[in-house]
Amino acid sequence: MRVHRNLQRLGALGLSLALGWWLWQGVTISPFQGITGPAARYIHGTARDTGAANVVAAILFDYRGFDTLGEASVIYTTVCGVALLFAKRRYRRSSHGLSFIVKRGMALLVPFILLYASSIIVMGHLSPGGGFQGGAVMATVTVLFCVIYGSSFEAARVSPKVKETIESSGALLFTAIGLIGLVTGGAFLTNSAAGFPRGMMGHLVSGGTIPLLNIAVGMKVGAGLSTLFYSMVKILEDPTESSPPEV
Amino acid sequence: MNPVLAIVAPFLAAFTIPLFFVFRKKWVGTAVILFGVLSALTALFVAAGGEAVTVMGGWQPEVGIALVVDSLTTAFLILASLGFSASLSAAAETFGYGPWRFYVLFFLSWAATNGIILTGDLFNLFVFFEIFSVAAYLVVAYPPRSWQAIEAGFKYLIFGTVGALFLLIGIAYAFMATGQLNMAILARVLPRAPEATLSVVIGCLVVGLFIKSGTVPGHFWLPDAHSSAQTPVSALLSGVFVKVSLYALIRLAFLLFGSADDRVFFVLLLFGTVTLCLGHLMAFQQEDIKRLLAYSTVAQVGTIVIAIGCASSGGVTAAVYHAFNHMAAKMGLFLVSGVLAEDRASRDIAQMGGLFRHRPLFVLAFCLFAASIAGIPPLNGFMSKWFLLVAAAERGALIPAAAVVAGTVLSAAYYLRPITAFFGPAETEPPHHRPHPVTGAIVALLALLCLVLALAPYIGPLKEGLLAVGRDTVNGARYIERVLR
Amino acid sequence: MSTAFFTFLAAFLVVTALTASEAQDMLSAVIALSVFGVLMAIIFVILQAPDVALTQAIINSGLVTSLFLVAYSQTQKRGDDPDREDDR
Amino acid sequence: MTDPISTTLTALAAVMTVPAALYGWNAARSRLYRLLPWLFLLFAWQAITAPNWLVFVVFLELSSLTLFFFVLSKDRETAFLYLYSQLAGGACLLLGTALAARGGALPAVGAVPPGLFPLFVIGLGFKAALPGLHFWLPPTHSKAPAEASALLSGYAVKMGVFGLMRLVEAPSPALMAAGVVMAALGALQAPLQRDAKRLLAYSTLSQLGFIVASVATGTEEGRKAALLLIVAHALAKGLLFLTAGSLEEAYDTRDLGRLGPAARDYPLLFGLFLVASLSLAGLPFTVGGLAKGAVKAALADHALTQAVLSAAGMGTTMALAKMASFGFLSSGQRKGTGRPRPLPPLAWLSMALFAAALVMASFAALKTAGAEVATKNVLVDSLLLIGAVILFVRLPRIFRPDRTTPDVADLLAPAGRMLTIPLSRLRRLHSGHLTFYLALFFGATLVVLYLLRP
Amino acid sequence: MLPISYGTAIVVFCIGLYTILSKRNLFKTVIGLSLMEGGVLMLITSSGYVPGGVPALLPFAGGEPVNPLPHSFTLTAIVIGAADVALALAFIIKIHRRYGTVDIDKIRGLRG
Repeated sequence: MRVHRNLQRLGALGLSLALGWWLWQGVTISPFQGITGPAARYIHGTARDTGAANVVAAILFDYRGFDTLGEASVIYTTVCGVALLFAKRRYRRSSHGLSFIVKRGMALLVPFILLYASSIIVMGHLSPGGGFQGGAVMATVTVLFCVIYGSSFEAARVSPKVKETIESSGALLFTAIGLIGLVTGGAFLTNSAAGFPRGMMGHLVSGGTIPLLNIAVGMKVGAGLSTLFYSMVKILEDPTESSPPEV
Repeated sequence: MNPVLAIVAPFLAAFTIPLFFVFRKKWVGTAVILFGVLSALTALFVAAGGEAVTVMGGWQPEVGIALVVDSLTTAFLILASLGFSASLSAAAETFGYGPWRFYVLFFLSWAATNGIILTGDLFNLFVFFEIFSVAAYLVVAYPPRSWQAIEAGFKYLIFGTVGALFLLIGIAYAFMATGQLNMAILARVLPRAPEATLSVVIGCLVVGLFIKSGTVPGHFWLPDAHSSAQTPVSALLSGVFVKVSLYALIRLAFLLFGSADDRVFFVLLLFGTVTLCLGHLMAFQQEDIKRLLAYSTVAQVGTIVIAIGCASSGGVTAAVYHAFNHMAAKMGLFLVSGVLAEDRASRDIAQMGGLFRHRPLFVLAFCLFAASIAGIPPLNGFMSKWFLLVAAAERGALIPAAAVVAGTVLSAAYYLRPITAFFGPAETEPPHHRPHPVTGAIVALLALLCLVLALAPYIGPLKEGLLAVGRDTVNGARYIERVLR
Repeated sequence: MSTAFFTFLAAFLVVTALTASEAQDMLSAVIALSVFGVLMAIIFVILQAPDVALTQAIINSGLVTSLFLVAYSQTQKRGDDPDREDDR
Repeated sequence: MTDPISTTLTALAAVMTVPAALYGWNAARSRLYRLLPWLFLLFAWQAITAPNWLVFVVFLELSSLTLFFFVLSKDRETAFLYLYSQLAGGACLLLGTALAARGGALPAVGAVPPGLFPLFVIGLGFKAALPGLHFWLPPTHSKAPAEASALLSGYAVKMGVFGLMRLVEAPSPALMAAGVVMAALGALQAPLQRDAKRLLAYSTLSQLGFIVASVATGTEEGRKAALLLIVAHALAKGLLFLTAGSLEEAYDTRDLGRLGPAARDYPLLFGLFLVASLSLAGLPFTVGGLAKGAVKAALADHALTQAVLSAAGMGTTMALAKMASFGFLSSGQRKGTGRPRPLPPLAWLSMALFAAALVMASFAALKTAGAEVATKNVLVDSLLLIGAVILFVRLPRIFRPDRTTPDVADLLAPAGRMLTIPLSRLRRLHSGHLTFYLALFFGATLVVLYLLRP
Repeated sequence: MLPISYGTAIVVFCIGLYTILSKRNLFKTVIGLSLMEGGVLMLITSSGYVPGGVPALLPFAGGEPVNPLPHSFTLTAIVIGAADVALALAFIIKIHRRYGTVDIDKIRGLRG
């Protein structure tokens, strides 16, 4: 059996080295002669087209907004799927959570985390950040709830039905914004052409639909990841308290 | 009708069903059916709309994401909407509307399928493939109680993720070499990329698509997934999901690889033949009827890959025609075997005796579908095999053509085993006899579709449509010119 | 950023990846993976990609690691399994 | 495409199917079963008058399918063996047609690019039971219902020969050798058979050898002789199978050892049997004799082939003599089957039709052949005939109906077992190990990348 | 700078691949997947790197901005990778409840 294991390891090593060598062969490192292709248009056109300061956010939410819709739906699918996998009623058990000091400390900290998360979302088009990052930070709040106070408290504090609603309405908001562009004659997800105010670059209210899309994705990702964590963690602790509503 | 609606309609469905569950629980059923009809109609309208190019956000094709509708897209949109509506009605009957999350996943996979078929941008193709795969893993693992479904879903996930990684590497290298991502522009720019990068791009994309479609190196997950899933789901997997990956293979093969490197088609022929032989030989030894059908799907995937590998308009016509035939016949086979296995409360062929007296129409439908897939002359399977043989002869691919023809004999052999069991004597009376009106109706419609497809070479518009698909796909220049105009 | 520092970071990244893959005890492998995530975030900063660094830091070294730990603790418990007795 | 060959075969199809349908009329359990002969007739007609090879292959396979359902009603294993062999033949033909259609137009039923000749011959070989590919013929004929065997050996096999006729333009020694081997093989196996229908099946094989040999000459005269022999053999063998079927129905057995004095119970049946077997054996002035004479004339410059064919002719006569003596004349110990069951009137009608057709064919052939051809080697033929009968009488030990001889079909079982070894190894390959699957996958990836290397 | 980042990306990818192929614990497979994902992320991001570039925030104070397009792909790829890993972990929990083990060689219920 031992020989077989070593043989397997050697084979695996050989395979990965061969693949690595072949990938390394394919790498093209040409001396830099300026950015070509669509990226040049994004760099020079963002201020004029979208009014957003963060070019990556402009690409994500305006030029290639359709990718982001797809992207947020991947999380939506995963969340819905995992909730489906752990949908059994008998799964609900919740622990007491950690010691008192930690709970009290956490109570102080929550508003600041939420503030930080919403700032990332709303300022997405000005500074690095956006819907995904802000939503993920927001989800950490519920993760901390689960760990520190126990999943039943977390479910009582933010009921799964509310999370479900936030997530779905965030997704609908995103699609609705896209359809507005379609309704006003342009294409799906048009930004400034559909009459969204581009505003002054650098100001909070600028960049047309980008902040709105950020918020939609923030809702979607935030609620989604917290439902994901909740459904995976709720079968962890031992059964003591009453069982929160079934998701 | 703007092509993007074909993608947005199922997305809307998927996003609103949870809201219905939360606020109006009793409307979930009607909502699911209404959304199903809406999505199917939208897809068919977009397909009927004919050639169109629309870019998201109103930008030029190079800047934004382009959705392109040409004859190949129309064909696969029709195939997808037929497959999904059949599977949705079968699922509505077997599962009821209790598990609403299943329907959310169902509509997400529908949106992703339409997305893959319509998109003209490589990275967008990867994103939609990802939604499509994640929804597929979860739909396969649907009843979390049954361990087969969970294990099949897990293996499908690991293989699918490795496939997605290869796709991502291919896209990364293509971007690194050219800086472009729109398929039309890439088709023009890619051949100028350095030789080594080109081989990485094409190699990774081909291998990634091999996994997604279930061709030989990446076929290990397919039999487990298609046989462990519930009946409507396995019908959906075999009928539609496999075809979507083959659509991506056709589109990329003729747009990107064709111009860049002709050896790709030799690779497709080689692995198509190996898949075909392995599929038939493994199906020959199966005891479980659903695993037999799953391995038969692997064999038919091999047939379609050989058709693509023929690198000619005739080859593509054969591939699309065979995709339709296989969808119609295999979905019927899975639905019927699901009902029969449920009656017998076991999937073992040996214990499925005497079902002909029990459900005569279903068994006759099974025979029709089996004869069609095996390629018995008058039916549609034979027609598409003939198109394929002519295309293969055109390219001089003797061994694949011989394999396809030998496959006919072998598939006739292993399809006869369950059929003889059905007509054989029954030791015990089948325990259940739950009425399946909707599934029966769907099976009848699929049988009708089979017969219509059998006459396709003689029906003017159908034959003309299929030949047009072949011509348009092969000449990539027309696609590029229309997108970049 | 001098290339020497970048090479050091790259080397450290590779070492972390090796520990994540070779560690016998699963907990140390998961922690190594989390360190891998943080190092990736730093490298993204060096590569002038702040957005990506932020996302990498939060998602890969934050949430994914917590999910790993949840899954790891699930598989340690041998408790009674509501799932086992009723699967077909 | 109408020419003398296809018109004759179309007429022959009709003449064969009507009595066969009548014979099976009352035995049929379901309406569908009664439809089968007419379906077979329709497909046969379409195949014979097919404009190109594709239509020919399609309808050839459909006719095999109808016969499959015939055999299926009696015995499932043999039916599958028959179906797989016919599908394999159809597959080779389909592949050949596709390759021949490479230019664009579908190839007409006729000559084929030389490279594809062997593929077409193998494809047709499955249908026309060329040596090595004939493993399905004896079991199928013996287990099929009487009217199906009549159609099978009377007509279905001839469609394969029809294909060969169209295919062979120039003389091909290989096909000649195949024909000779078939004739010899059939003649050797037939007299040693225990089962009456199997005996007739092997005699069909040997007669086919005659036909293939005469087709292989590639001359117009050879084809005309083959056509005549096809008609003669079809009618005679049809009647013989019906009589054997009636014997089986009456005495519930096909085993020559247990068949009793049928001549005494059914003198008329014995009369019909005599008519058919004499024509088959090649009695001068019968259509069989004339046909055999024509074939020998066509093979004028192949002395060795003529000699072997004559010997094979004697073998056939001995086989028929054996069937006559053990089936009809011998006292034979019938194990308690009481009075043999009376045969349904329809059976007599169909057999009478066959006999009438045979007699008319003889007169027609006599008229066309003319006096001097008919009497050319009457002496030689009759001598051969009588010699065969004497041989049969003098060597009773060889022809005892209590052992069966090995044949190609026995090779199938061990071949099947050998094939399952690689299959089960392939199945062990799918062992469920995810890491093993991934390793195989990455290995195959490296193969793909090697194939696409810069 | 660039060759080093490409090299590291590919080495990390190979380590991930090696882990998947040689380890028998399901967690190690998922860790391997995550490592391969990390390798690809680094590959994409470094393909957009401009030596001496400035982050792609609009008032490009420094000068030549870095190519922002790969950053959006990497961002999407990170979230997709996270979704895959999360799903894989969920499956592992379910598999463990059924098989009672996480050894990949024992999870061979579906064969043939």
